[in-house]
Amino acid sequence: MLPLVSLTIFTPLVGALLIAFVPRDRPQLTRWVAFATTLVTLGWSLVMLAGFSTSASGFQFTEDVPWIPFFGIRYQVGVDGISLILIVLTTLLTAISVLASFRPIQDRVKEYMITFLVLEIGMVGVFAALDLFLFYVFWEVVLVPMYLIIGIWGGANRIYATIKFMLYTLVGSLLMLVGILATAFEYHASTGVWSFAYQDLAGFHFSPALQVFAFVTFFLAFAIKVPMFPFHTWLPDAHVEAPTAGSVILAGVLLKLGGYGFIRYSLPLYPDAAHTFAPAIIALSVIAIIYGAVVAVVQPDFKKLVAYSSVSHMGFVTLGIFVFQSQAMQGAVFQMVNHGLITGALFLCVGVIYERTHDRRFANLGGLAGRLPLYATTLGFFMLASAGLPGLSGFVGEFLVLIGTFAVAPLVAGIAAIVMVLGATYLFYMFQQVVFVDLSDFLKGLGDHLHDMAPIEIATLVPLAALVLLLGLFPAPVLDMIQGPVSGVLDHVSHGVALGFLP
Amino acid sequence: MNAGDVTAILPLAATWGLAFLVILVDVIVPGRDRLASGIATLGALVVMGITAAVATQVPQQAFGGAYVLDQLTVLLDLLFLSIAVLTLLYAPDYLRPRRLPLAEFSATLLFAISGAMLVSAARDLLVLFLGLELLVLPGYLLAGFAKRDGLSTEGAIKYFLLGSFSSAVFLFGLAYVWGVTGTTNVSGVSSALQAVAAGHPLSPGLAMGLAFLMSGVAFKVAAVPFHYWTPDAYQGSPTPVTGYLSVGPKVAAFALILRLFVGALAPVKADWVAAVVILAALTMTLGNLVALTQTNVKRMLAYSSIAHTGYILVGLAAYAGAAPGSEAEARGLQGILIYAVAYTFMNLGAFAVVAALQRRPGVTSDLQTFAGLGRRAPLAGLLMTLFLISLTGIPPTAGFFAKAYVILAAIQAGGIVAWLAVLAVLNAAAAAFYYLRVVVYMYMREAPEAAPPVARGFELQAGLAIAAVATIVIGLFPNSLIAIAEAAAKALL
Amino acid sequence: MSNQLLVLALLALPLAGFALTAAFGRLLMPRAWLIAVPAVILAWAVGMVLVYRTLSGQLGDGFAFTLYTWIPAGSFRVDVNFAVDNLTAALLIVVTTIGMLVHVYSIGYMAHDPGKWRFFAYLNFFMFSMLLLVLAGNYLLLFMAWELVGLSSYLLIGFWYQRRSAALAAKKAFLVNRVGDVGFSIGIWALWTTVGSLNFSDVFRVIPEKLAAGQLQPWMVTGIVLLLFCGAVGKSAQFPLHVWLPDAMEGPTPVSALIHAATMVNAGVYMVARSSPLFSLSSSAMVVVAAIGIFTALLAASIAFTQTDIKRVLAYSTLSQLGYMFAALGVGAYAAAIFHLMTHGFFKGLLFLDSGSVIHGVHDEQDMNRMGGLWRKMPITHATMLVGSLAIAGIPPLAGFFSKDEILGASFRNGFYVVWLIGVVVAGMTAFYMFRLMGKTFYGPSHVDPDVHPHEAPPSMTVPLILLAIPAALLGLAIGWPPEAGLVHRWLDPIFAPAEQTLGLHPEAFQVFGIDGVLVLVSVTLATAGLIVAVRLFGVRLPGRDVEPRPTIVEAGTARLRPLYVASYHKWWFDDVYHGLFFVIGGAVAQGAWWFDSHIIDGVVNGVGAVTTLAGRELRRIQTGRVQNYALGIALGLLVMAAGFLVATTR
Amino acid sequence: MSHSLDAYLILSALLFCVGMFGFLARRNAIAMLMSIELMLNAVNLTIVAFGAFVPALTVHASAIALMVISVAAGEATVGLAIVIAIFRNRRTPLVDEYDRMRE
Repeated sequence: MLPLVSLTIFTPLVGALLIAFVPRDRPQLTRWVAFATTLVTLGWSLVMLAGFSTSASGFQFTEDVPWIPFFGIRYQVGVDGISLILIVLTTLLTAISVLASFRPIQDRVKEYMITFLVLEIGMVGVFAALDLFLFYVFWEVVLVPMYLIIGIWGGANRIYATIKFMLYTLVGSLLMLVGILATAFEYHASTGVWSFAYQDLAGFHFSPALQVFAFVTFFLAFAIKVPMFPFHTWLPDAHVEAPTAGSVILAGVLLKLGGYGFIRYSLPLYPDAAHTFAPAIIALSVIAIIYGAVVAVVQPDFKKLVAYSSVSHMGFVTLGIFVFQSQAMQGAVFQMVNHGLITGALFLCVGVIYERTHDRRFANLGGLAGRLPLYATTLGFFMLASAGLPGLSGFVGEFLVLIGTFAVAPLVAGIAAIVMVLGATYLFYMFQQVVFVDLSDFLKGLGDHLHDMAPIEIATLVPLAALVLLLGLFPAPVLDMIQGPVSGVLDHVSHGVALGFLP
Repeated sequence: MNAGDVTAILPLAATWGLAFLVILVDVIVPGRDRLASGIATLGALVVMGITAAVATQVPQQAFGGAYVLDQLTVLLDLLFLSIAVLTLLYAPDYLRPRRLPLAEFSATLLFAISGAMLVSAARDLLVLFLGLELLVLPGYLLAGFAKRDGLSTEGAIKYFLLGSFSSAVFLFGLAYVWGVTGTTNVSGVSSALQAVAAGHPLSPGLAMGLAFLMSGVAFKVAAVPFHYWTPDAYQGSPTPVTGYLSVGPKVAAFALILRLFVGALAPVKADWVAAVVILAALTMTLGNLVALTQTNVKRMLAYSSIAHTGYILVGLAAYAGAAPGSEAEARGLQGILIYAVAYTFMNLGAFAVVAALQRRPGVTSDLQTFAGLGRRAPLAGLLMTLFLISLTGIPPTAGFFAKAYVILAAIQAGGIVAWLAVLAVLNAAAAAFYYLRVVVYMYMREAPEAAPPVARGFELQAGLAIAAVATIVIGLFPNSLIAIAEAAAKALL
Repeated sequence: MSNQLLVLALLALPLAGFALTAAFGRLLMPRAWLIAVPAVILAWAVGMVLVYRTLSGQLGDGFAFTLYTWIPAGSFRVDVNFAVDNLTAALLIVVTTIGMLVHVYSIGYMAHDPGKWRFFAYLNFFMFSMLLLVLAGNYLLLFMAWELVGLSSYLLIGFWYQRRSAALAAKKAFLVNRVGDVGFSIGIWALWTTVGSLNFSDVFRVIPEKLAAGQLQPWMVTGIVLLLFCGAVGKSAQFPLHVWLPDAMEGPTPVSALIHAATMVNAGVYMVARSSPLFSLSSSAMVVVAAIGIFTALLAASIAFTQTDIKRVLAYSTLSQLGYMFAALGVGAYAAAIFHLMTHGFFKGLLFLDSGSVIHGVHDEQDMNRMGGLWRKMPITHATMLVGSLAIAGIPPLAGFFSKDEILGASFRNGFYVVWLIGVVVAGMTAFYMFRLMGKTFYGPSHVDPDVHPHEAPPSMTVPLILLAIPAALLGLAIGWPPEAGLVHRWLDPIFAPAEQTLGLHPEAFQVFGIDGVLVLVSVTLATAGLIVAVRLFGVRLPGRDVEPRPTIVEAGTARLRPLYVASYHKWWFDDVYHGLFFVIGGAVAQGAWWFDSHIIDGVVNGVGAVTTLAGRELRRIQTGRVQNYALGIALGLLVMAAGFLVATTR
Repeated sequence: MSHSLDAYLILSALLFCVGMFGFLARRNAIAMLMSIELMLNAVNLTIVAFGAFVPALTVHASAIALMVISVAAGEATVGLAIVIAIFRNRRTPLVDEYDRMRE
């Protein structure tokens, strides 16, 4: 049988090497090679999806090769429903992002495409890794390409944004390294065996002190990535400065790494600590949900608004994870997928406008419905999806999170529900400012530059729209996939008890 | 001296021989600099081969046990020789345009390396001191190698004065330890101290000895607050020399620490662990903080090397803080070794890129020199990025693995040392700022109009390739390195 | 065709119409209606078949079926399932019939609009959503449809998006609805948490069981139904969420007729009626429903008195009539509520289409102060509007009379005397403001711009008017006679029997010569009084009798009642208060949050960086460049080290 | 360990301190070099004292002292070379004027 997971992870590497040999004066060839690579990668992940069995428990398509035997570190990869769906999301969004970069990226195309493909390796690797050490390696691999993408191909204030992004996430992840090593060491100390394998560590009963320490370090890494309030301020800056495709990946995949980490590692490994900190994390999530939306309402910049909406939407993910309730956690996973699709698409929409106007301020936009009807429709569609319109995928995730939360903490769900209004407020405001009323004078001045979406732009958005609609009406296949793993995680968590020494 | 002695000292003797050969060549055919340096390079490679060959039968002794060739010696010798090879490969591109004598450089370097090799093999306090002096004296000369350059000589004299001062301090401490224990033999000292360690507090004499030794060694590894010489000496020296200075004497000083503190002073390690912990914390923090605002890349790398000293000291702290005989003890030593190896390649690689940029005389090592490098010389930019990423400690590079190893050791040691690990990673995060600032300049700023083209000689390219490959390979496949380090640590315990 | 297929066809036709028109509508221009209108006519036919099968009793209690499982998440499971019963059928009559007529009317009304393909696409989408709402078999699917009709409403209100006011009104409508939907959603979550299912049949079975078994506290049931009611308040524009509906008149008039009068705004009434088994479990919740309803009726009527925009007057009258329906639901007169829903749907749809015809005739002028004397120029419009006005005023034997009087009668009989009293007063007020409207528009002196030449609408518009006038006039008689025992009761009483049983209500025969007759007399008298006063003040022109308007008396009257007039004219300042509360204060809070974000939170982040850099900059200074200083530093280090070791030895 | 050994040790320590003080106090590179020689001689004195008073160390002591002397000579050579080099560049032996590199 083919090592499908490894193929998915490392096909981009092959593509990157190929691109390295494409002459510098052939940018179009470079682009197509990159796109073809991402398509092949997407293909591999789809093959996995086709061969995935929702009824089987545990991980599938596993590969296991010793890597650093001294410490029991293994190249161990495999997928369960949660990771597979996120891998497919990653490969899809990467392909779309590469396509979306065809026109906007004209400078250093070769470097850009290589960077992007390396980024894909890291992202897929994080989701596929079943060894904590391997996970960490992939986790960090993601960092540098993103740093370069924002820093080299980003906007005017990119250096500030990129350094902030890098340092902020690095602080979290390096502390997580300490947590990982401490975890493995305690396992070694009590069993005499070195292992970083997820299957060994999950469910192993670690001491309270270690659980608290490691949980906190993991939490920092994941909370910064998600990003949770109050660790979110790198996000608006990074988004505003990133090129469109960078924003798509940042919002679509990178933020998911945090949520995935919580589900895959924080909960099963440290159930006691998870129970201890859950109330605080739930509180932070609810604050993020409301606060992100409130701040989004007054953003004067299209992209910043979408960035803050991410803070709000990702709050649902962390909320759903930490109420330890089946529907809520399924909703959280589903919400991760949705957010990837919808916010990714919204950033593409921002990009479409930015490409024509080089401006994203609402003050200068307006009235696009008349000149760019197709664009207006697309934007409206994703706006509604983001607002959680039933029938589109955004609704399913949010609804499941909230109904699950309600079952265990009605008040929390009730407070979070306010976002239904707040979310609609900023989204409809945004839509009104961009699409409605008469064409602004600024836009009139652009003349023929202001044309409706080009075929390539349509090609990037249509698959996302189709998926958003499809998942909204038929979420069952995805929910079936994540149900098993979620109950596995909850099973681990259910053995945890809140530790006494913290309030 | 018998036949066994000969094989034991073969690597060292060969290095000496090579140094003399280079001088001879220079004398016989003066002006044939390339020939001399070529001989030196190839010769060093041959010596590496010899070392690897004799490594099959270890441990061996010579001079009545004062000199030992064990796993640790082999590992360190190979590392020192690699440093020699790489430095020799980088040097021509920098020295020749400046009309600095390459043959002399090669010979001096080889002598210094032989000193380092002597340190790594010494099982006698006196030999240790001799090795140390043999290491540093050529180092002073190398620092001032560009003798018409004010900065070079300024760095050299600072290095020399402070270095000699610290040598005296070190020697003073050595005298006391010798006086108290009554022997210069490392194992003799160790067994003599075994009695002392049994519950009694240290005698004042031994305490003075330890304090002076610790200070002397701290100077050699450039630990805060004994680090002052580093930035000036590094900045002033010709760039290939800076590269050498940042790794050669530092790794040799750690070899000294291994032989002296781990070999001889281990029984009283409970008494010096606190000093190491404090030194480690101060060193990495100050090194990183000051590096944050540097605008000269060489000087920045000098401070960064101070910070890396701090990380390596975490390994030592892990060793010292761990219970005797525990696994953590060995882990700490392995951490020191693995970090030293990783650091050698990534740091030399970074300096090689700086040297390459400075091929044309008059080009400074200011950050501005790096502006737009990613466009002007994509490969150089890429490699510099790789080395900087490794220095930051981001996988999949050698720097990451080494850092993880040291941190693991600290965690295994537990207690206060474990918190040192936390401090280390926070420092690493701060360090990312200044390392990545170079990346910012290379990729996110445009080159000035008159930026000179970047050209590299064959040797430099080969050297860069070696450093880059090592940086990646150690990061991805560290197994053999771990095995070697494990064996070396075992030889020490 | 099987019943299931009928239901699916009913949904599929407008959906297909929407999809095709959205995709190819621009190619069809200028006949963009070519797909949309036939689709809806077909849907009407299908709907009628379904209605006939249901109401004729062929299907017994109706039928339900599941299409597929929508959201399966462990123990949470929601299907896409449909349920059809007599209540559904009653709604289907209104929705499909008025929907079809409005579609036809729009052909003429929107004839010159360049974007009309969008209009027809949206209208079809609305039809789909509204039918889904009526057919849904569980709360979540109902909620989905609920949001989709809200979306169609948003799109259609904002149809003329170039107008800032339209864009704002559309947004306002959606957001205000969302406020109610928050409560609705929480109610749905609570239902699932208590029942474990969201199907109507399960919910209505389990909740009473659990309540009876003591597993559920009464306050919980009250809470749940009030949360559900929040949704109804939003969608049906009841106080305090009524502010969106008048603004919604920014949309094209057919939209106002269809969505904001005849169908969508009734969704709240439908939902509460559908949930009657739950509402009846909590008498306190019922009181709340009745109170909100009748208060809205009064409030809206009081505002309608002074508005000059023809469509706004109708909008407030819609609010008022919806208030009646909720009052009916609150007092336990479910069938009467649905009865009024049906009659109101027809006569209010008619009135709006008439107003559209008027607006069309005077070239998009909506201010009644700039109309007048149109009765002769627009005879069909005038005649049909008169029918509608009489119907809403509750003049027998027109439709409104029957339904309104059933509500008032039931309130009285069920003991809600305050509701009855206010209801009767509002009936009089309704007659007054409707004939004020008639007078200002049709009878008084013409204030029409001299350049504008009012004209009657084309047949595509007038035919639907006539077709609507017939049920507006006769529907009450057709299904509401005899009182309390008409067809509508035969259809709906079985549906509401469980709720009425819970409430302990027993259907009583209508006593013409008893209390019921007196009540009818009182309300008709008041309505007539209102009508006559209005006619006296604003004039009327009937064959054989002309009454001249008397503006001086009107002015004198408003001067005397100035505070009331001002309050009514400013709509009791609800919009201003909300603007201050949510826009000004809320905006300030949001700005504050942003400031907090960028200065405090990010300030801390940047501060940490700045402090670190500053520390580095200061620490640099110890590197003075002078060997002496270095040596001193080293010596000090040595000293500290030696001292440390020595101190350690003494311990 | 006898008291007279302590006396010698104290003496040599004092000598070491004098050398150190000289190193810290003088600005002339040559004088600093001389101070270092003084420090090394103080070490030598320590060694010789140990050798004189501790019988087991007698043989070693002289060997070590000789070695230190030769190392000191080597150091002085290198040091002078460097001092000359910088004197050529800067025309001053005063080390506190060598501060072009700082911070």
